Order: sequence, then C-alpha cells, then structure tokens
Amino acid sequence: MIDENDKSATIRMFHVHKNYGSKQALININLDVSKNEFLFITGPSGAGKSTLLKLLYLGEPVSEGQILIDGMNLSRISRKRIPLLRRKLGIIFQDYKLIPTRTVFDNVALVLEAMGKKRQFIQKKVNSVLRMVGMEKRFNAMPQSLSGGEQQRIAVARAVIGMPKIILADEPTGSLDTESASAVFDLLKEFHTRGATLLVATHDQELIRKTGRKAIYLKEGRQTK
Amino acid sequence: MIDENDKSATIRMFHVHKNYGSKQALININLDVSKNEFLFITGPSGAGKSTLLKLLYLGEPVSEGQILIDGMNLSRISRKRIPLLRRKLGIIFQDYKLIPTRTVFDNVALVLEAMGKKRQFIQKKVNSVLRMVGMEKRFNAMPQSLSGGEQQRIAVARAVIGMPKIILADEPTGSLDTESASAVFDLLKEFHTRGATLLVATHDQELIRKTGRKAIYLKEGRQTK
Amino acid sequence: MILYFKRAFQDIRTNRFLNAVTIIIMSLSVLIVSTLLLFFLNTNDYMNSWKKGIKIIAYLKPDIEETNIVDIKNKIHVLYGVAEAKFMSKEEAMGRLREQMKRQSSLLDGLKENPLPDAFEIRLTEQFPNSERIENLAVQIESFPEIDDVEYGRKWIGRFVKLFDLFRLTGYAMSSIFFMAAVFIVANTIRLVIYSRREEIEIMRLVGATDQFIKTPFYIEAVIQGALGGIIGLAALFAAYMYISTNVEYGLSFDLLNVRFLSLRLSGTIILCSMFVGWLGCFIALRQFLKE
Amino acid sequence: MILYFKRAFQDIRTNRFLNAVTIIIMSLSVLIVSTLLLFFLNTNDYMNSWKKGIKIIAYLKPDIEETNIVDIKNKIHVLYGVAEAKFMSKEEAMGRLREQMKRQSSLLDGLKENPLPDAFEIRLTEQFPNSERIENLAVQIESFPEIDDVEYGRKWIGRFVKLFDLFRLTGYAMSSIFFMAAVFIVANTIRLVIYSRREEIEIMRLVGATDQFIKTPFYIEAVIQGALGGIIGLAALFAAYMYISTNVEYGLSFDLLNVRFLSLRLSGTIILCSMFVGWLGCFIALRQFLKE
Ligand SMILES: Nc1ncnc2c1ncn2[C@@H]1O[C@H](COP(=O)(O)OP(=O)(O)OP(=O)(O)O)[C@@H](O)[C@H]1O
Ligand SMILES: Nc1ncnc2c1ncn2[C@@H]1O[C@H](COP(=O)(O)OP(=O)(O)OP(=O)(O)O)[C@@H](O)[C@H]1O
Ligand SMILES: [Mg+2]
Ligand SMILES: [Mg+2]
Repeated sequence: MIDENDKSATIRMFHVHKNYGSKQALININLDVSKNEFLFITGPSGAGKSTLLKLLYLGEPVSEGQILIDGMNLSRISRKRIPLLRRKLGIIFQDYKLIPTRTVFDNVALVLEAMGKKRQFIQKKVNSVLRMVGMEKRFNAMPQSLSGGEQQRIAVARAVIGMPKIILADEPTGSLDTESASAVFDLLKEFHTRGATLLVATHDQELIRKTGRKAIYLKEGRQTK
Repeated sequence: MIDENDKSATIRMFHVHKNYGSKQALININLDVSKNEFLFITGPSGAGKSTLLKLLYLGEPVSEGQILIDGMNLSRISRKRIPLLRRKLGIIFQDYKLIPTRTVFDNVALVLEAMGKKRQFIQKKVNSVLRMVGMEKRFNAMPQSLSGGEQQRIAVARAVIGMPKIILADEPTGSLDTESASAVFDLLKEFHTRGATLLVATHDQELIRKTGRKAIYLKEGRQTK
Repeated sequence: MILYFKRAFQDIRTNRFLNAVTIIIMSLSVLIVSTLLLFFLNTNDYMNSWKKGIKIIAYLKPDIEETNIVDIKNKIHVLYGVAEAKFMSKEEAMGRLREQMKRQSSLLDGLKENPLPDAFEIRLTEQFPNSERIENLAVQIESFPEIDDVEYGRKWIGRFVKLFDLFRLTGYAMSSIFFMAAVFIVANTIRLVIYSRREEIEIMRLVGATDQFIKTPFYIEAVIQGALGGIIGLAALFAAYMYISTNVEYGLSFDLLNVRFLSLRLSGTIILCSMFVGWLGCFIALRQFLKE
Repeated sequence: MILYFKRAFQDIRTNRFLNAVTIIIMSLSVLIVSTLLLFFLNTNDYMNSWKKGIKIIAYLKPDIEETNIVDIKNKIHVLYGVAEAKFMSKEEAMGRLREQMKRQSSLLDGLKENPLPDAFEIRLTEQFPNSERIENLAVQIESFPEIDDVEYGRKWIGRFVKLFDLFRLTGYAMSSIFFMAAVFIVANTIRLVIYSRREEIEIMRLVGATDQFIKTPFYIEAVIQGALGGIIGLAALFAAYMYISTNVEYGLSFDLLNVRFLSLRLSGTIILCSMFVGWLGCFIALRQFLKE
C-alpha cells in the first residue's frame, strides 16, 4: 500500500492518529509534503499543530497510521538510528528548548558537535549563524539572561546551523516584533531557496496571508483545509 | 522630591535605570500609571519590556532611580513584605512559569492558597476562572501536556484569580490564535472595567492599534514615545 | 496546618522519584550508623562479661578464727566497688591448684600438710574496672589487720583495661565520624532534591507566597522522610541481624544468643535523630535556595 | 575523545553545585568504608599478634637420649603449620613453674627430684589458628614414638579462635553492608544529579545527539568525581588518623604505634572502587533517563 520508493514527497503521512490517553490530538491526518515545499500548518490553540511536528521528529510515536520521511518509515526506525533522522531535521521548538546551563554559543554549537564536526568549522559557522539572527554579540550569554525574542532567535539559529534538509518550525516568530520576525523569515526562506523543505506551524493568519504560501488548517485534531 | 502620598498614580517610576553587568537594559525611564489605566509597553525584541515589568514585581532590583507602587517605595520594602506587594499584582509571565509538577488546578489554586483562602472558595473560584479562559476541562492536566496556547491561558487564569489591583501582562496573547486571544483580552478588559490597572507588554503593533489604547514605546532600553 | 500536611503529602506523591531516592539514602545512612552502634554495644557487653572475671584474692593471716570470717566478709562487702566476697578455705584452694596444674599435679602428692592460706575471692561490680580504682581497693583491703596479702592480676588488668579503653575510644571516634558523615550525606541529598525543585520555589515566591508557606511543606516532607528512612534503615538492620543470628549461631555454636539488638528506646532515638537530620538538611537547603 | 573530556570539564564548571555535592557525598561514603576497613585491619593485626602466643607443648618420654633431640626437632619442624620448635629441658620447665606459681612456689621446695619431663615448645605459623588444624597437628606430633604427651590450651584456643572467627565474620558482614550502602548512596546521588539534568539530556537527544555523545561526558564526570571523592575521603581519614594517633598515644601510653594506616595499594584500590561506583551510578541513572 505504501510505496517507500516514492521520493517525490519528502514527508508523507497516511491516516495518522495520535491519542494522548483518551484525548484525540490528531485524527486521520493525510499529508504529502514534496521536496522543497513551504507549507504552513495553522489552526487555533490546541488544534494539534505542535503534535503533528512532534510525530515527525519522533518526539512521540503515532497511535495509528504511518509516516515516511525521505523514504524512511518512522515506525520501523530503531532507537539507535533516531539521531540520524533528527540530523536531517532542523527543529524550532515552540518553547525553544535551550539548555539553561550552557551559553548561547554552546547551545548552537551542540548540533555540529553531535555531528562530529571540527572545532574551527564550528566556531566559524556558529558565528555566522548568530550574525544572521542578529545575536552575534550575545554568544557568551546564558539563555535565561536573554529576552523571549532573543531566545527564540537562538532557537532558530540552532535549527538551521546543521543545514537540514527539512525545517520544522513551531511558531518561529511568535515572540518577535515585525522587524525581527521578517529577518527570521528571510533566513528561513533563504534555506528554502537552497532546497530545504519547510513546515511552519503558526496560529498567525496574517503571517500566512502575507507570505502567500500554502497552508493546511487543523481544528481539534482534524484536517479541515 | 518624591511625594509618596500622591495616590493619583498607582505606579510611578523616577529616573529608573537597570543594568545587567555592562548591559544597559533600561535607561532613565520615567512613568506615571494612574489608577485604572490600560497601558501598553511595546518595542522590538530585547528592548526592555520584560525588564520593566520585572522591576515592578521586584524580580530584579533597580540599578538607579525609584519606583513607587500604591505609595510603597519598592527599594524600601523588606524581604518579608515582598509577598504582600506581589499579591497586589497579577503577573502573566512571558514564559508562563507554571509549576511542571503540579496540575493545572493546583497551579492556579496556588495563589489563593498562599493568601490563606478557604478550600471551598478556592475550588469554586478556580473552576470559574478556568472556564473564563476555556480550560475548565483540563483542570487535572499537567502543564507539559498542554499546548503552548493552553499553557498561556493557564498563566492568564493564575494572574487574575487573586483579583489583583494591578495586572502585569507580558505578551499575554503571544501564543494564541485570534479567537483565543480576544477571549483573553476580553477577560483582561473585564478586570479593567472592575477597576484594575493594566500594564501589557507586547511586540504586536496590530494588537495595540486594534485596542486603541495608550502605549509607551521602548527601544534599546530608552523610552521613545 | 492541615493544608500544609495535605500539600506535603501531595508533594510526596508528585515527586515520587525524589522522595524515593531521599528515603533510600536516609535509610542507608541510618543503617550504617545503627550497624556500628549495634556492633559497639555488643562488643561492650562482651567486654563487660569479661570484666566480671576480674577478681581480687585476699589471703588471710594463718591464725584467724573461723568466727571472725563473717565479720571480715562484711567489712569487705561494704567497700565501694565490691560485688561479692566469697570465702575460699585452704582445702578448696588446694583442689583448685591441682586442677590448674593438671599433669604437674603429681608434684603436690608429696606434701604432708596443706601450706596454702585461707582466702577471700572478691568479685568487682561491673562499672568498676579501671586499673587505679582496683589498685586503691586492693590497698584498702590489704590494710585490714586480718589480711596477710592481696593478689590481683595487676599487669593483666592494666593491659586489659587499656585495650578496653582503646576500643571504647575507637568506638566513640568511629561513631562520631560515621554520625557526622551520615548527617552530611543526608543534608546534601536534601540540598540536591531542593535544588532540583528550585524553579518551583521561585515560581511560588513570584506569585506572592510567603517564605513560611513555601517552607513548611518541605520541612514536613523532610521529617516524614527522616522517619521513614529511620524505620526502614532499622528494619533492614534487624533483618540482617535476624538472618545472621539464625544462620550463624549453629555454625559457630558460639553464644550469639548474647548478641542483643538495639533497645526500643535507642531505636526510637535513632528515628528521632533521623527526623531531625531531615529537618536540618531542609533548613540548610532552603536557606540557600530562598536567599538566592 | 578530547572533545568529550573538554565537554566533561565544562560540565563540571557549569554544574559546580551538583558536582560539589556529589563529590562531598562520595568522599563521605569512602570515608565510612575506609574507616571501617582501617578498624578491622588493625583489629586483625592485633589478633594476629595474639595468635602468635598460641603454643603446643610436646612432652618427651623420659628415656630419650640427648642426641635424638635434634632429630625430633627436625621432624617436628617440617610439619605443616609449625613456625618454630624450641627444646625446653626439665630444669627450665621447673624454673618456669616456680615463676608461674609465685607465692605457692614454696610448695615445690619439698621435692627431692625434678619430676617434670623434657619438652618441646612449638610455635605455630600466623595463618594457622583454627582449632581443628591445631588438633590435627597435635595428634600428628603425639604419634611420634619419642613423644609421651601433647598439651595445648584446647579449651582456651577453641574459645579464642571462635571469638576471632566471630569478629572476622562481623567484620565481613559489616564491611559488605557498609560497602553496599556506600555504593547505593553514591549511585542514588548520581541518579539525583542526572535527574536534575534530564532536561538537558532530552534536548540533546532532540537535536540529534547520539546516546554515546550524551553519555560519555557524564561517565567521565562520574569517574572524575569518584576519583576526587576517593582521594578526599582517604585524606580526611588520614587526617583523622594522624590527629587521633598524635593526641591519644601519650594519654594512653598504649602501643598505638602499631596502628597502621591503609597501605598504598589498598588506598589505590579504594580510589579505583570509588571511580567504578561513580561509573556504575552513572550507568544506572543514564539507563533510566535515556530510556524514558
Ligand atoms: N503529552 C500530552 N498529554 C496529553 N495531552 C496532550 C499532550 N500533548 C498535547 N496534548 C493535547 O493535545 C492537543 C494538541 O496539542 P498541540 O500542542 O499539538 O496544540 P497546538 O496546535 O500546538 O496549540 P498551540 O497553538 O496552543 O501551541 C492539546 O489539547 C493538548 O492539550
Ligand atoms: N538576567 C539578565 N542578564 C543579562 N542581560 C539580561 C538579563 N535579562 C535581560 N537581559 C537583557 O536585557 C535586554 C532587555 O531584555 P527584556 O527581556 O526586557 O527584553 P524584551 O523587551 O522583553 O524583549 P522580548 O520582546 O524579546 O521579550 C535584552 O537584551 C536582554 O538580553
Ligand atoms: Mg503548539
Ligand atoms: Mg520580553
């Protein structure tokens, strides 16, 4: 039924359900995201946007259905190979998930260190990415000493530093003023033009309208548009 | 120089500076917020909005200058009496600050428990406030199992449950879709009509425009409007 | 107050892992301290039973009338430190000597007359052994006109008492080291636990909770943990004690029946101490994290 | 690998509080175990010095020629467990008996002829004391044609050896209880520490770090902590030992000089153990928090 060799789509979801106990967070989601697509996921608070992204990075297992990413069937991935999947993804978490005991630099460098990159390369790369999000001066700060928007920009920097094929962004500009937000969006778009697939969850209809990109609409776990 | 008996203003800031090490987060802020005012604080990411609110609830001491709230001089408040100040305030934190090990109910009830209210009163009150933010069904959930917007609504519920004279809201609708956001705003406005003073930090110019309220504008720690 | 207890129990439920670890560490600390205590108490008992073997022999002058003997006995008996004075006639003494000499006892067969004197065998009270005090007592008895000579294992007692003192000293030193170590371990464990809950403390302060409101449940928890830790630690020791005493007794056929467990009162004291240490650890930790 | 070490050191720096507490608790655990070890080692030494006092006396038949004595001596000497066999003529034996009898020695004055036999006094090797083995040895010696009779404090040795066995057994039991307690305490402490860093672990996993990448610095840290804990614990014990031995020796004038500290090799073993326990605690904790 599922053709794992169909590489035209980077992300495919087949009849995906996700329950948290008795709570149905996602109901029968079917989705084809082709390579280099830029897709918004939208819907009201609690609709299941973050849950959908969570299933893609195996933050949670699906309750039913199948997900393919780059031809890999997520339910058949062994624990040991999960990191390989995640390195293909650049994830901007809604709550940022910065390590509170490490500096901004170390938080961003972590991704490259985990990939086993060379020290000098890391140094250069981190600096350049921090510059892109306008945080190059704060490389030595601790996350708690940053403002909400600054933390979000660090989260964006960390998500893109590994040159991921797929970027999953959960409200990537929720804490940002218009100016910083468009800077971040320009950055994401740049990765898009370089070939990355973008999935952006947001509640901000305005943003979608302005960008003029395709969007799928979730409501109480169901795909409505 | 400072007239502590001038009760016309609930919040007064005189020449307030705030430095974090060498970083100047706020520079010479002067502010008069009169009773029952509804004031926005706006500005780009890292402008000092959260810092300004933090000074008001004594989350940080001022570096220079004086702050009066309800005639109390914050720099002269003894450690023991800080809780009394904070009970006058309802605070919505930018990062919500929910206790991860307690249920939604307990998180919200905490404020009233700390005030020494009766059990039955607390029960009733928490239920009614959760209903106002549309979270009455999730009273038994843990904060981590809530979506970003749901957590934010719990944070709002906790801020208003103690019937505070002054509400300090830091991006209170940042994670909310338009509908939930206006529900929350209606709630805040209701408290405003009941006599509370509102200070809302937000980067969202749209919101301010729509509400049509007064706003002060911060940029790199300076008051510009 | 009821509210505080309720919150404490709720905390224990929601922080099961932290509580379990704290209670485990407390139990182990109590186990260590009480094992050592049990050991030294029983060694002490054993040494006391040895001490009972210390005797002073007072030899009577040869011409004492038999009627005087009761008087002398009474005179000795009232002396401080004397538990019992037993008369031993020269015939008894000869019998014992024969027994002691065993294969050389044939030497005694050639004697026409018993040259041994009558004597008193004096047992000392348990608290007594201390070489100076024994010496004093011996001198006192020797000064009685009816007494010819006094004999006691001066050298042996000296050595024994010193060994005993050394042992007791070691016991005190070790007990205090172990007790302090246990206190520090528990206090630091509680610091760790409260450290990992500092966010919660901070949030409570931000929403207007007084220090007392924040602290009280932590104290209640720590004291409950202390009590449970104490009880579990003692129970584990008791189990080990029962296991060893039933399994080893037969093998050794040694009087392990004499090995006694900690008294109820001492056990109670240990549990109280454990509760206090819980409280103390909490006090230190809260001071640290509430001041920040 | 260098990167891992760097990250481990960085972690230690950023988590100073957690590291300090872990090292304190590890030091205290090492202190407890090594104090107990020191105590039992020295008690063992002391008992060994007592054991040297155990002797077998083999009485020769009256008509043995003096030339045979060297032969017999050699025959005894080669037996397993014999450290030394010393000839004691009947004259020497009489002299000793006199000494032993002290005030009753006048009894011996009436004798015309020395009725005591010649004898060998046999000292045993240190490892030997065990009542059955002594008995075997005695039977063996008694079976020599030149030997009339063998004497050894059967009852006394039995009692002594049993006391010794009991003590050793208690030592083993306590050492294993304390060792296990220390292991559990340290392992649980590390669990607590890693629990309070579980968010960090979770985030690292989410950004694509392999388990190995996450674990290695924790292991390095735990082993470093173990080493430091071991060193500090032993240093504290050494300080206590020096303090007590310099302050108490004079007061007691007891041969505390004989009290020896743990050997370098044993100290090294303790530090290695402590490092291993650190590793183990880390292993358990990481299994728990990485699986979640
Ligand atoms: N771990 C969990 N346990 C139980 N329920 C959960 C859990 N995680 C999410 N949920 C519920 O699933 C629903 C969808 O959550 P999700 O986080 O996907 O919403 P969202 O669309 O991202 O909303 P928001 O815009 O507010 O972030 C919510 O009602 C949430 O409460
Ligand atoms: N504890 C701290 N130590 C050092 N610098 C800090 C600390 N807290 C805040 N800052 C800095 O002070 C500046 C103002 O921070 P603040 O949080 O007030 O910004 P903000 O206006 O709330 O921004 P945002 O809209 O992004 O939340 C920022 O540049 C921030 O990095
Ligand atoms: Mg979400
Ligand atoms: Mg802010």
